[in-house]
Amino acid sequence: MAPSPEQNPLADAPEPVEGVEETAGFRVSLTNFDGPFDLLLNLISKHEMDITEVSLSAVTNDFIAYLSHLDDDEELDQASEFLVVAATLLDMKVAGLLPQGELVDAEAVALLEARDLLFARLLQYRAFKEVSAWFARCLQREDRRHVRAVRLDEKHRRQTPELVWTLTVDDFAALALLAFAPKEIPHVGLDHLHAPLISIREQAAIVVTLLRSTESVSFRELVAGVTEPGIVVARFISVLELYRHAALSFEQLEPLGELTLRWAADTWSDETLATLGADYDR
Amino acid sequence: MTDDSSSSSVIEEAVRDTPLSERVEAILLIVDEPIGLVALAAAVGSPVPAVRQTLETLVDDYDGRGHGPRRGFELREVGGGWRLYVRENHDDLVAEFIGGQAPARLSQAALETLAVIAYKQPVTRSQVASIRAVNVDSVVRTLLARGLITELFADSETGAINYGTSDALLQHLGINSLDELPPISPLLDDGADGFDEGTIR
Amino acid sequence: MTDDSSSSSVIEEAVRDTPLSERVEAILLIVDEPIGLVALAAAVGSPVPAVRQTLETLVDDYDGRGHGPRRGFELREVGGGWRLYVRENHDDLVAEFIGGQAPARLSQAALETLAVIAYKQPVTRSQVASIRAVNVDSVVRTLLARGLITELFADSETGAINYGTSDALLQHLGINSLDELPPISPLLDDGADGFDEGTIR
Repeated sequence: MAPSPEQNPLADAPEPVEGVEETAGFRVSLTNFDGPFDLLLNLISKHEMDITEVSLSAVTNDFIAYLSHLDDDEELDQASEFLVVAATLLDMKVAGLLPQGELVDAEAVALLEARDLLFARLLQYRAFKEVSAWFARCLQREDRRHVRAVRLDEKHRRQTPELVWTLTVDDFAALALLAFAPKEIPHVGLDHLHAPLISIREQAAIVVTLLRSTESVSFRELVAGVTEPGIVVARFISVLELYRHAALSFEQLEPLGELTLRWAADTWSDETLATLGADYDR
Repeated sequence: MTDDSSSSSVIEEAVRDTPLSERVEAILLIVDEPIGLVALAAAVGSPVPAVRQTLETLVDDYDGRGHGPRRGFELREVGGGWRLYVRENHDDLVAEFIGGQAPARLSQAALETLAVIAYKQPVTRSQVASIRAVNVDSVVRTLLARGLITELFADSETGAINYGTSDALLQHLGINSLDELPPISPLLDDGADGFDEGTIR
Repeated sequence: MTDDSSSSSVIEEAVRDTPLSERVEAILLIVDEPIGLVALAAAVGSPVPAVRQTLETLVDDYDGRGHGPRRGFELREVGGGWRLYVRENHDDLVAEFIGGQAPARLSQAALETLAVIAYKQPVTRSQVASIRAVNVDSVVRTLLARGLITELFADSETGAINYGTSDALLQHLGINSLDELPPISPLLDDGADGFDEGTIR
């Protein structure tokens, strides 16, 4: 029950504190299983917490750390038994550990239920995450295997049944679109949290069009009729960006006075426009 | 060799003329997907038990436990049927000979989604998403495109499509049936139920 | 099993570890077309005379003149190369098995691959694979066997075979020429550009 530290499967778990040796014994206590409560108490005592205050995520982390050190299927089997026991007990917690005799208000119950629900989901998710490693391993192993997949001999090929073809040419084109669609697997992005509402590039395109159509234009004219402050800002930024690219010149006769802009680019391509303001994308 | 022979007489003739093991081998040599025991028995015109016995003998035979030498190929039961494979220790040799590129690996997200679908099928996208806590649409599309999962049926009420794993997945995993998936807790079912109802049972 | 082994050491290791007959069988199991003696010897990393000797032994072996039973397949030298064939007296059995299969439908994977080839031809397998992001070898084989695509020519530098669609596909689609395929740009153009850079042309 006191393995050496390097055998400790929880070495990289957060806050290993003083319960390290006990929890390291998971492997042992699984083989001579004393009873489900031992396990749960182990987990709880490790975090020196009242059972109603058990940090569910900490317990889960321990459990996962334990799981990650299991290798073969048999141990995975044991681990799933452990999962049943641990999760069931935690499930019982709501009913069993609510303060007796006190007035239990519905909100507190709901809170506890929500927490257990969270925990159940966490365990569930982690279980799938764990088992996905098995999938990865099997897929990888089988990828290397070579099955006999040889084209039929010509003489046998002639005897193959007719092909059933149901696609119209438009179906076929739709299928092609699907096939050419990028297959990359997207990650969970945070872009939607600060999606740019106004594109500097779009505004720059407007600015460029306006500037190239006349001799000179004031900034006031450039934003005439625009009510949205964001767009005014975006147009101003695009003016600065265009100035940086030497695509325009401006003159201001007095501080805070009228800003007059002139198109100054000898060469200009839409490509420049496409990358304009890229610094502002993030 | 009788061109005008009827279907049944072809098989009868073969049954009369040649050992079952040869007929089984002939079919195994030309199949391009795992062939199930019953289909194989029908193809060679022999009873299922005899074919099963023959397959076992062939497995032993190819593995060098019969009369001849060990073979460079082996007979495996994968994805619900039997198929000839290059013996595993020659895979590197064959890979080098073929020189093909390794297929793209699945992302962790795809693997987890696949695991959820494998254990919880039939399951809808939104159910998978509730377990994985992210939108899984594009991952599901990837898995569909790879043929690892299939659309099983649409929910009669909501119209949501239920997904399940394909036989191809079993082949890619090198297992014969879903029973061979490593067991995970039966509690997972309860957890899902509790979750769907928004309560703990 | 050493992942980091260099090309030559894979062969060396195999040569050291396993009988030549097994290595020859491993290669023979996966070749589509008859493989010449020299190419086979190179693949298994053994001298030509030894490989020739092994082939002869295997022929005898499969024909039942070795230690084991006669096999349902045989090893024949055809057109200057060696390949496994169904033993001739089982041809009728095989014909019946193939003819008795349910009318074939193409899988989603096969259809998508076919679509890629239709719009990108001439195109090599590895180019298709990089667009589809999966290994397409077996699907291409199916399409070839179905006569929906044909081998157009081999790349002069790499030797990679370029594929195109057949007239049979046009007939299935009810069009007279490839020009009648509905345009699917600009997606296709984008894909094509990125894709040409990444591959051999």
